[in-house]
Parts: sequence; structure tokens; C-alpha cells
Amino acid sequence: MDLRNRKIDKDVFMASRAEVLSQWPTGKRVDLEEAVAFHKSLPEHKIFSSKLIQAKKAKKTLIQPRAGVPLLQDHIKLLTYLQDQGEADLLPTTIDSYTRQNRYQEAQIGIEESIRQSKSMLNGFPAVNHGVDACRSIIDSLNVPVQVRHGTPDARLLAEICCAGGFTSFEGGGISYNIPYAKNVSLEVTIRDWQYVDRLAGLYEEMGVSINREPFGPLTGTLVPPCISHAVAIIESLLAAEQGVKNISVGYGQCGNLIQDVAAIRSLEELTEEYLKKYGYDDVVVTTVLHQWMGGFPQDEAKAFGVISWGSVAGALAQATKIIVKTPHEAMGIPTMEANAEGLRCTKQVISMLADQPLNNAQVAAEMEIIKAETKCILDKCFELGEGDIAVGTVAAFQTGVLDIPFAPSRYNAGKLLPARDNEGAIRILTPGNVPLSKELLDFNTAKIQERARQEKRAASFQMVIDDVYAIGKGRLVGRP
Amino acid sequence: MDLRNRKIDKDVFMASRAEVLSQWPTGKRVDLEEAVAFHKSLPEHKIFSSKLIQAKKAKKTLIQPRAGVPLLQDHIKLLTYLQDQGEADLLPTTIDSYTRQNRYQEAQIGIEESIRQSKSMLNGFPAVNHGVDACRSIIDSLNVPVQVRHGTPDARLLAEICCAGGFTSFEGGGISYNIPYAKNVSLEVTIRDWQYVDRLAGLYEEMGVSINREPFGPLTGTLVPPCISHAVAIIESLLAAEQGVKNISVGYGQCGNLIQDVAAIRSLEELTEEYLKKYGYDDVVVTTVLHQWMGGFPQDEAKAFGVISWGSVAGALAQATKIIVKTPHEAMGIPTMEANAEGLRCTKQVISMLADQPLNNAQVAAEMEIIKAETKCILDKCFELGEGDIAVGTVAAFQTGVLDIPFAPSRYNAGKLLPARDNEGAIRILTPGNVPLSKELLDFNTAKIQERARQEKRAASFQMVIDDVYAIGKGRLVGRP
Amino acid sequence: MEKKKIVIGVIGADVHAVGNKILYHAFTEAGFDVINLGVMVSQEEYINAAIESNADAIVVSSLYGHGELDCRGLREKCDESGLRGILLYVGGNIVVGKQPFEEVEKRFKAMGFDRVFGPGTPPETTIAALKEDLGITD
Amino acid sequence: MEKKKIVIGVIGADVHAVGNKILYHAFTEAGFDVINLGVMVSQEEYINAAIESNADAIVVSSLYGHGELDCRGLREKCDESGLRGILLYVGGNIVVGKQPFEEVEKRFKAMGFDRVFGPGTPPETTIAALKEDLGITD
Ligand code: B12
Ligand code: B12
Repeated sequence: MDLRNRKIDKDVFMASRAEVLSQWPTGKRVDLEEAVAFHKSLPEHKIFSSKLIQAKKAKKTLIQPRAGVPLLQDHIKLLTYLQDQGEADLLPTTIDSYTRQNRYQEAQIGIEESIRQSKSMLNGFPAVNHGVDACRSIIDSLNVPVQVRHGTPDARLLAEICCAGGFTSFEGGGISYNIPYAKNVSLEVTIRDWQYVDRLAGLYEEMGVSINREPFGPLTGTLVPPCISHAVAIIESLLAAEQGVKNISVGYGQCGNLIQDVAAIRSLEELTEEYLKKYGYDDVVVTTVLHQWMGGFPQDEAKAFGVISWGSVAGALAQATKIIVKTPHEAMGIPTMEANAEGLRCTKQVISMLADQPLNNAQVAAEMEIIKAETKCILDKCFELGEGDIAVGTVAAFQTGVLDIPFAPSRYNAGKLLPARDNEGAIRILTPGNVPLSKELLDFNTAKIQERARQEKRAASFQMVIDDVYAIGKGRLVGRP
Repeated sequence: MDLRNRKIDKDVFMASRAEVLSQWPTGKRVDLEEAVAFHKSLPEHKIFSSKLIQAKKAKKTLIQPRAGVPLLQDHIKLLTYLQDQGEADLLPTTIDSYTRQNRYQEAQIGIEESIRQSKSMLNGFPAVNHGVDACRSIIDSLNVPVQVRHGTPDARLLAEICCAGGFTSFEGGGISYNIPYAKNVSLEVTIRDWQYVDRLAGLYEEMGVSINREPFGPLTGTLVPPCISHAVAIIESLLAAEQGVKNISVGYGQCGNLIQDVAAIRSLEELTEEYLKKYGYDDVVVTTVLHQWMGGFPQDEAKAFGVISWGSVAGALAQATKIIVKTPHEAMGIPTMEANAEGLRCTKQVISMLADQPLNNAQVAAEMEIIKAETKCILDKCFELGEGDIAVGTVAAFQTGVLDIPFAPSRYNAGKLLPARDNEGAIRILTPGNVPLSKELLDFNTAKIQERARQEKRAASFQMVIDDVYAIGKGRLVGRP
Repeated sequence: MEKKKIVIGVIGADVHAVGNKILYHAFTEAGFDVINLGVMVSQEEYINAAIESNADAIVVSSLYGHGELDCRGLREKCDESGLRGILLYVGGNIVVGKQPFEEVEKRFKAMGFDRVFGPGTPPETTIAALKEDLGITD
Repeated sequence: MEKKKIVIGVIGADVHAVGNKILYHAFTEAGFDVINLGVMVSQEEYINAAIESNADAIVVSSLYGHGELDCRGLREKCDESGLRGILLYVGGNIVVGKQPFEEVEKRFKAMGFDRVFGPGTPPETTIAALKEDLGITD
């Protein structure tokens, strides 16, 4: 297979569509022209890209939950509740894990069991099984834009059905929905499959319908240093832009140190725009997403509200375009709709109180420089490995550990990099593996962690990493002994 | 009556004690020597001053709820729960409103009604009616220091009973427990009555027992500019120190703008220490208290958690010595013990996550300069009005509106100053009344509010103030139209 | 039409002044003639002010939790003082703690209040009720 | 004494890898011989690994909510494959949503699991249980 970061030829694309649409019976229903007509009938307030562009201009921070249940009517009820009682600005449709693995047969059993037991037996909405018209009835029932959120390595059919179904935003990417979400799937395959998704979005764009695309920022959600997730987000933005995507949201999972979080969101926006311009994609609108803490949560709901609020603070002070909101049930299981709305309202209160006071200071500026320099080290090496082609370079970068995501399940990930918090709780690199930071930047990271080690009177080791994994769940940021 | 900031002569003090202790039958039980012996039997972890000094040294932020119910066993159960399930570092005993008005007869009815109806009919613990031994059984039952919190203009008998009862901290002061808590009581009287309380604390101190004293920082809790509450806190500290108090906590009610809040706590500590030194009180330990938002709360509990968290952020980033915690029931009524513990655990989570990342930057430093300069304008004038005597000066300052607390019920308060938020949500002075800020500082305040007025395309007026009063309850910080 | 007169104040030992100041402002703006007794108002003070001013309604605020004890007997005292049938409202945080509003309302209505309002009732609601009960049409 | 062998892994289409990596580390430190199958493990993979290694226990993790569907029939398959009586644990966030643990436990015990653990169970608890059930004394 000959992977390249090159816009897929329309005929080639159309030829492979036939195969994709035949993967499950509901694929037959997809009709591009007719879907475009449906999208064009939507009022502006139901369109993701438009709402994001407005928010970016107004420096407003929007809020969005995660939510999905197996049965259509329940799902609509859930989203309506989150819109009305949760004051959500944007809505999701979270897809179940069988669909994410293209196991539509098992998803079907999940739907049937859910009906039989009158209780959700799937952890999301199986959109492929439900098909295009069911999706449209979701869009029709709500007054805010709705996005598909999932974690699907091969999301081609899902994208076809959901785009035709009227969703105006589609999360994911060839790296971010592979390495944290799969074990055995090669990057060549997922990058190619996501080029398909992006090409599809680009096709809609050509036909006058803007589909927002969002690389999944937080990756494994567990102590990911900003430079790693930034590098992935920028690569996926470049790949998407090449296929004709014009509206991209880049995301980042809160790390918990305020300065680092604000600097991360700001630098992510600036760097993504810089790289897109540099490679000739001049008309892409970039917005940012702050994910409230994505690692293990405290079980206690009151404490969970504290974590949720702290994420809201980071998002608001950074003026992220949107915040993906957690719930007080996070540590326990898929939230009830009430708990989900509580997370939203708590977030809304915090971001509204903070809307007028962005954080700008020398510490943030200094941290932005660090993050940018680290990210550039990685990206430059990726381009080098690909001899200028970022698709090729990315595959090589994962093979060699130049790109390395901590705690990822994929065997295509080196897993040699170890992160740890520094003495102020910023996430730094304890063991770089083969991630090619300059000596200066490595020394900076080492010095930062050493400072903590001295404070804690112990050597920096894997135990420190474990302690950091548990820390927020146990009510701290830094996992002190 | 000849009010002066002069240490009360011991004989004079002892003479008036007899009268105070006869105000209610439980007064007879008070015996100073015996009380000192009780205090000396307490382990260090039950002593407020010690725990505060340790926290200050370690730059740790402690948390404390408000709580009090009419019946002794219920009250002990409540505090035990807040200690064990709320992870409170410090505990309170909040006194009911009849006791605060010295209406012990009505408090008695409240106790009896509470027994009869098996439901709390008083909004706090009537310590005077319960008496010394009941208080000691509170202290005996708990493992952390306990403070008396109230709002009593004449707290002499309450202080006698509570100090003898083994409480190691006593909140209040001649200004802060008068102007926000009374309508018709003159300042001469309350300052004198609180000199008595401070002298009593000083006497314990002389006998080797440290009683922490805490002026009530937030005053009316409603849009109080930091310079006003700082001036009051510093005056009450000077008055207390003169009577021999050695351990003082100065408080401040969160305003909601992060920079202003951090600057306020830092400047409060520095200024109080500066004034105490300047007037010869060299051996007083000063700690700080951040009160989570003291104005109207949102009714929704999830939103209330957002407000609680934001207060925790301010306290933690400022490294206040302690935070007084609100609850998710704040807007509705006295919280259940569960709700109270939830507020505490939420706060604990936030301050633990933030413990390692204090906010220090140029904006904070600049705001500290403003607050200090404003406070000095007011304090200098107070000293001038009193010809060097701050007790005399304070009375004169309230008469002339040099000291003026917004929204206060007292007829001894001018009520001419009007506060409003600026465009970033910091509380500024819209109409100074007679508060003697320099022209430069007034211009600064005016310019800040004008910036907001322009943004909102309306003139600054009383409507803006009203909007700001409601804002946080309605989910915003700045009351925009 | 002549302005309707209302007496307002915060009952008992309650010093919550903010809502009272705002209600005074709002009622005045809405065209009422308002006699504001401020905070810490006794039952006698309300009654005397209402008699003196020949008021159409007494609007009692209670925030601090002792409302139930403070309000007992107010209707009876009004009756005894010749204010039989005067419109009586109560609102604020009128009981201790978060209690189901229906029960609270029932208890206060049994005490003789014509209308009972829960925490955080906006001035507009009260004004609308007053206009209805006093027969004011805009 | 010979080390006890345990097979661990995350069942079904579940990719939650963090807890698995930590459990591997903790069980190894605690002196077990651990066969870690990682994430996305099918029932057959557990059984094959257990047969091959002659394991004493299978420790199933499920985090993502499909545990109930994924775990059905595992005990029966063990029985059929000659692993009759092998110790079977399950833990993590094993059902969809926040459900009363007693009910969840009952359902999974009925499926044949010897022990069932709720969300966030610390490694120490599991280790203590394994030692008890496998008769290891420190
Ligand atoms: C990080 C995380 C992710 C990461 C995972 C990255 C990776 N590849 O590892 C990402 C973002 C990719 C992710 C994806 C998803 N996640 Co997720 N995730 C989490 C989160 C926040 C933390 C998990 C974690 O790492 N904890 C830290 C480790 C150390 O703890 P642990 O996993 O709980 O494991 C410990 C214990 O449980 C115990 N344990 C584990 N197994 C066993 C077995 C036995 C026998 C015993 C005794 C103990 C035991 O020991 C472990 C070590 O201490 C949890 C919520 C939480 N806990 O706060 C949700 C959570 C597990 N995820 C959830 C869901 C639904 C998903 C998704 C389906 C949907 C989505 N949100 O995108 C996908 C699933 C994809 C898939 N196919 O599996 C749900 C599960 C819901 C439920 N059961 O009702 C949770 C609970 C969040 C929620 N409340 O909705 N997730
Ligand atoms: C600010 C405040 C204070 C300030 C008051 C300063 C002052 N002198 O005004 C201070 C700090 C001094 C204070 C003291 C106390 N407070 Co206080 N306080 C508050 C707080 C946070 C806001 C009140 C406020 O100003 N709101 C803004 C104004 C605009 O709204 P409002 O007062 O609710 O009034 C509006 C409506 O209720 C309505 N309304 C009012 N009256 C009426 C009447 C009618 C008929 C109608 C229709 C409507 C109506 O219209 C008003 C205007 O919009 C509330 C909790 C909250 N609401 O968030 C607690 C609260 C009222 N306080 C409470 C308590 C217990 C006390 C204290 C006893 C104990 C303490 N914590 O120290 C003392 C009481 C002292 C005393 N003797 O009264 C409790 C009452 C508990 C209960 N009822 O179960 C509350 C609810 C907090 C709580 N949850 O514990 N308090």
C-alpha cells in the first residue's frame, strides 16, 4: 500500500465508497446529493462550524458533554435534557464500543438486549445499526449542533452514515483514534481510512456544506505531555486539510497545572495555524478544545465537582473555544442524564464567572515557548523521516518511537516515553525514549522532575509515574509519597 | 464614655466581669483559673493558634465549614461528621441569631421548640444557654480545633462562656460584628465591648493559653471593595493587639476576580503585619482567611459547586492560611450535614490539586499596590481623625463616611459608597461617598468602571450595582445587561 | 389612580439588608408607595407603620431561618389592631434549611399569610402578585 | 514455594490500558507469575493462555461498560476446556453506569465469578484476595 499525504483522487474515492457502504445494510441508504440537500436545509444554529467560528470571534467558551445510549428515543430524550437542563451549547452522540470496532453484529445484540432488559447494555449509540434516518431524527429534535464522538479506528462507514444523517461534526483521526483505541491495527491502515473520512468531509465542503473535524486531543488521557498531543493534533490537521477539510478543532486534555494548561491551549491554536499556513492551507479555521481532566477521577461526587471546576477554570482562562465536560459519575460509570447535566451546569457557572478575565502573563508566555519548541522538535523529525511527507513520516515516527504516547494499548506504539509531574504539577518527560527533544529541552524536563524528586526525597522512578496516575483520583495533583 | 485604644486596666476589667457574668445564669459557672487549666490539658492538635502557625509555615491552606444546630448532641454529631466525612481541618460552632442579639430567653424557647418538634428551630448553637460544660463536651468530642463564629455586637458573655468552655478561637470585632450585623448599636459601645473580649483573650494569653482571634472579614459579603474590608480588619487587629491578643487571622470575602482576590489576600497579610509592627506589636502572628463567595449564591447545587470551587481556587492560589467553605445548599437554607461535607470535600480536592502552584505575577503585584495604597488612604485618615487614637478615629470615620460599608444595615454607617464591578469583574468604587481615596486612585477606579460601561453601552448607575448583586446567583460574575 | 401603600421590612433579629434595599428600590420603581422599616423589625413595628400609613399590604421578609418563630401570631395581632384582612406576604429563606416548599407554604398559610414565597423569588414575581391582589391594572 | 500463575487482561472490545499496566506491575511486585494479555482479550484467549501456562487464576478486567455482555459464558467455556474450578475474578467498571454494587455482584457471581470487585478497587485488595484464595501465606 502506498500511503501519501495527497488528496485522494475523486474517482478512486468513489470506487472505494461502494465497498464501504456495503459493509452493513444501512449503508445502502446513503446518498450524497440528497444528504447535502438535508444539510442545506439546516438552520445556522444547528451547524457546528458556524457556531465555533462565532465563538472564536467573540472569544466565548462553549460547553459540550459526552453522551450516548443504545436506543434512539432514549438517546433523543437524553440529548434534549442535556440541551435544556444542562445548558449545553453543543451536543454529542457518543458511539458504543462494538460499533467502534466495526462489530455491528454485536451492537445489534446490544440493542436487542437493551430493549429486552429495559436498560442500556451498550456504552453508546450504535449509529451504523440505526442508520441515516434515525440520525436525522436526532438532528431534527434538537436546537444546537450535534457531533459524533467515538474512538473508531476504521470509521469510514460510520462517517458516511453520520454525515448523511445530518451530523455537522465528526471527531477522530488516523492516529488519535488508533493508538489509544486499538491494539493491533497498523497506522498505515488507519491513516488511510481517515484520509477517506477527511476526503468525505472535504467533498461535503466542496458541495457547500461545512463539516467540522476534530482530532481527539487527549489520546490516552493519562499524563500525556502537551508536546506529544500537540504533535498528533497538528499532524492530523495537516492530513485533514489536505483532503479539503476547512474547519478543524484541535484538542488537549487538561494536565492540571494552570500555567501549563493555559499555555498548552494557546500554543496549540497558534502552532496549528502556523503549520497549516506553512504547508499552504490558508483557509482553514482552527478552534480549540479543552477536555476536562481525562484520567482517573475521584469516586466522591463532591470531589469530582472540584475536578470538573478546575478543568473549567483552565478552559475559561485559556479562552478555549469549547470545553468537553466530565460528570460527577465519571469514576463510577456512564452517567445518568441528571449527573451529566450537573457537570454541564457546574462548568457553565465557572466559565461564565471567568469569561471576562483571561490569564496572560510571563509564566504563560514562557511555558508556551517550551511547548512550541518541544512540539517542533517532534514535528520536524516526522517530516524528516517522511522526506517531507507527513503521512509517511508519521508511520516511521511511531515505528522508531519518535512519536510515543504514554499508556497506549497499541502495539504500534513504542511505549518507551515515561511522563511524570514536576514540583508544580506540570507534566514533564521523565524518560524520553526516542522522542527527539533537543538537549536543552531534555535538560529542562529533567531539571524540573529532579526538583520534585529532591522535594520528595526520593529518586524519580516508575513509582512516581504510578503515584501520578492515581493522584487526582486520590485528591491530589502531584503523587507525593 | 471615654473610648480609647488603650489596654484595659486589669482591675477595671475584673470589676465589669462580675456584671457580664450575671447576665444569664450560666455565667456563674465561669472560673478563669479553672478554665486555663482545662485549656492546658488540651493536646496541641486541638489548639487553633498552633494549627494556624504550622499551616502558615508550611504554606498550607486549611479548610473550615460553618455549622451549628440548637441541641448539644446533634451539634456534636454534626461536627464529628464534618471532621470525619468532610475532612475539615478546623471546625466551627456557629451561634444562633437570638444569642447574637443577647436574647437568651428567645434562644431558650428555640431550644425547647427544637426538642418538641424534633427539628432545628434555631439557626445555630445557643452556647450561652448551654453553658460551659456543654461547650467542653464539644471540644472533648473532636480531634481538631474548634472556633466560635457568630455575629454578636455584644459578645462579652458569649466570649466568657466559650473561652471557659475550651474553644480556642473566637471570631468577631467591634466593627465587623456591628455594622453588618446590627441596626441600632453605636460603634463606641461595640468597640468597647470587643475591647473586653480582646482583653479576655489577652488575659488567657498572659496565663499561657493562646486564643486565636479573627475579625470578620467579609462584612456584608456583598460587593465590598478590598480596601474597605482591609481597613476594618487592620483596625480590629490593632485594637485586639493592644489588649494583648497574639494570634490574629484577618479575613477577606472573595470578590470573584482572580487577580484581585489573590492580591487581596497577599496584601492583607503584608499590610496587617506592617501596621502591627509600626504600632509596636511585634509578637503577633498574622494568618489569613479567604471566605468563599459571601453574596447571593445560585440555587442550583451543581452551579453552587462551581462557585465553591472558584473560591477554593482563589484561596489556594493566594495560599491563604484557611478557607471558610460554603455549601451547595447556600442559596436555600442552613445546609444538611451531608451538603456541608460536600462543600468541604469539593474544596479539599481543589486546594490539594492547587497546593503546588501559587500564582505570582506582575498583574497580582500591580493589584496589590492598588489595594495597599487605597487601604492606606483610609487608615491614615482614620488615625488623623482620632488624633493618633485608632479607636476614636474609627468612630469618627464612620460618622463622616470615611469608613463606609456597602449594603450595611446599621444606621451608624453612611451608606454612600457604591461599589460596582469593572470589565474584568474586579470590585471597584463607583461612588466613593466620603471615602478618602487620593485623586489618582479615584481616577483609576472611575476609569475601570467606565471601561465596563462603554463595553456594555450604558452609563454606570445604581442599576449596574443591582445587576452585580444578582450576577453570581444568576450564573455570571459581571452583571451585564 | 392613587398609589397603593405597602409596608416592608425584615422581621425578628434578622439583619439581611441587601434584599430589602433592592425590594425597596424595585417596589418604588413599580409605582408603589413604600414604607421601608429596614431590618430587625418587630411585629409591633409592622402593625404600627401599617396603621399610621393606612397601608394596603405588609410584605415580610425573613432570611435568616427564624422566620417560623418570628412570624407566629402576626395575623392575630393584625386582627386585634384593626388591620383585619390586610394583605400579608412573606418571603425569603423563611425556614431553617432546605425544606420542600409545599409544606413550608402550607405552614405559613395556616399562620394567616395570603402568599408565601420561596428562596430567591425575583421582585417581578412579587410585584405581579401585589398588582393582582390589590387590583392594579397596568 | 513455586510462584502462583495468574492470567490477566481486559475483556472484549475494551482498550482501557492504564489499569492493566499497573495491575501487571503490582501483581509481579507481589510475587505472582503474571501472564498479561493486555487489552481487547477474547474469552478464548484467556482460556488458551490459562491452559498453556497451567494458571491458578484468571483475573478479568472490564472498564468500558460492556462487561456484562462480554463475560457471559466464560465460566461454562472454562469448564468445557478442562479448567473446571479455576479461580475467576472480575473487576473494574463492569457494568454500564452507577449501579448498586450488591446487585452487580450478584449478577456476576451467578455467571460463575468467584469474586467481583467494584470501581477503583486498589491492587492491594485484589492481591490480598488472591493470596487468601490461593492459600499463600506471607
Ligand atoms: C482514561 C480513560 C479512558 C481513555 C483510555 C486510554 C487507554 N487506552 O487506556 C480513553 C479516553 C481512550 C477512554 C475511552 C473510552 N472510555 Co474511558 N475512561 C477513562 C477513565 C477516565 C480512567 C481510566 C483509568 O485509566 N483509570 C486509572 C486506572 C489506574 O484505574 P482503573 O482503570 O480503574 O483500574 C484499576 C481498578 O479499576 C482495578 N481493576 C481493574 N481491573 C480489575 C480487575 C479486578 C479483578 C480487580 C480486583 C481490580 C481491577 O485496578 C486497576 C489499577 O488500580 C475512566 C473513568 C475513571 N476511572 O475515572 C473512564 C471510563 C472507564 N471510560 C468509559 C467509557 C464509556 C469509555 C468509552 C466507551 C467512551 C468514551 N468516553 O470515549 C471509550 C472506550 C473505548 C474502548 N473500546 O474501550 C466509562 C465506562 C463506563 C461504564 N463502565 O459505565 C468510564 C468509567 C467513564 C465514564 N464514567 O463514563 N477512556
Ligand atoms: C449576604 C448574606 C449574609 C450577610 C448579610 C449582610 C447584610 N447585613 O445584609 C452576612 C454575612 C452578614 C450574613 C449573616 C448571617 N446569615 Co446570611 N446570607 C447571606 C447570603 C449569602 C446572601 C443574601 C443576599 O444578600 N442575597 C441577595 C439578595 C438580593 O437576595 P435575598 O436576600 O434572597 O432577597 C431577595 C429575595 O429573597 C426576595 N425576597 C426577600 N424578601 C422577600 C419577601 C417577599 C414577600 C418576597 C415575595 C420576596 C422576598 O427578594 C429579594 C430581592 O431580590 C444568603 C444565602 C444566599 N441567598 O445565597 C445567606 C443566608 C440568608 N444567611 C443565613 C444565615 C444562617 C446567616 C446567619 C445566621 C449565620 C451566619 N452565616 O453568620 C447570619 C444572620 C445574622 C442575622 N442576625 O440575621 C442563611 C439562612 C438559613 C436559613 N434560612 O435556613 C442563608 C440562606 C445561608 C445559608 N444557606 O446558611 N448573611
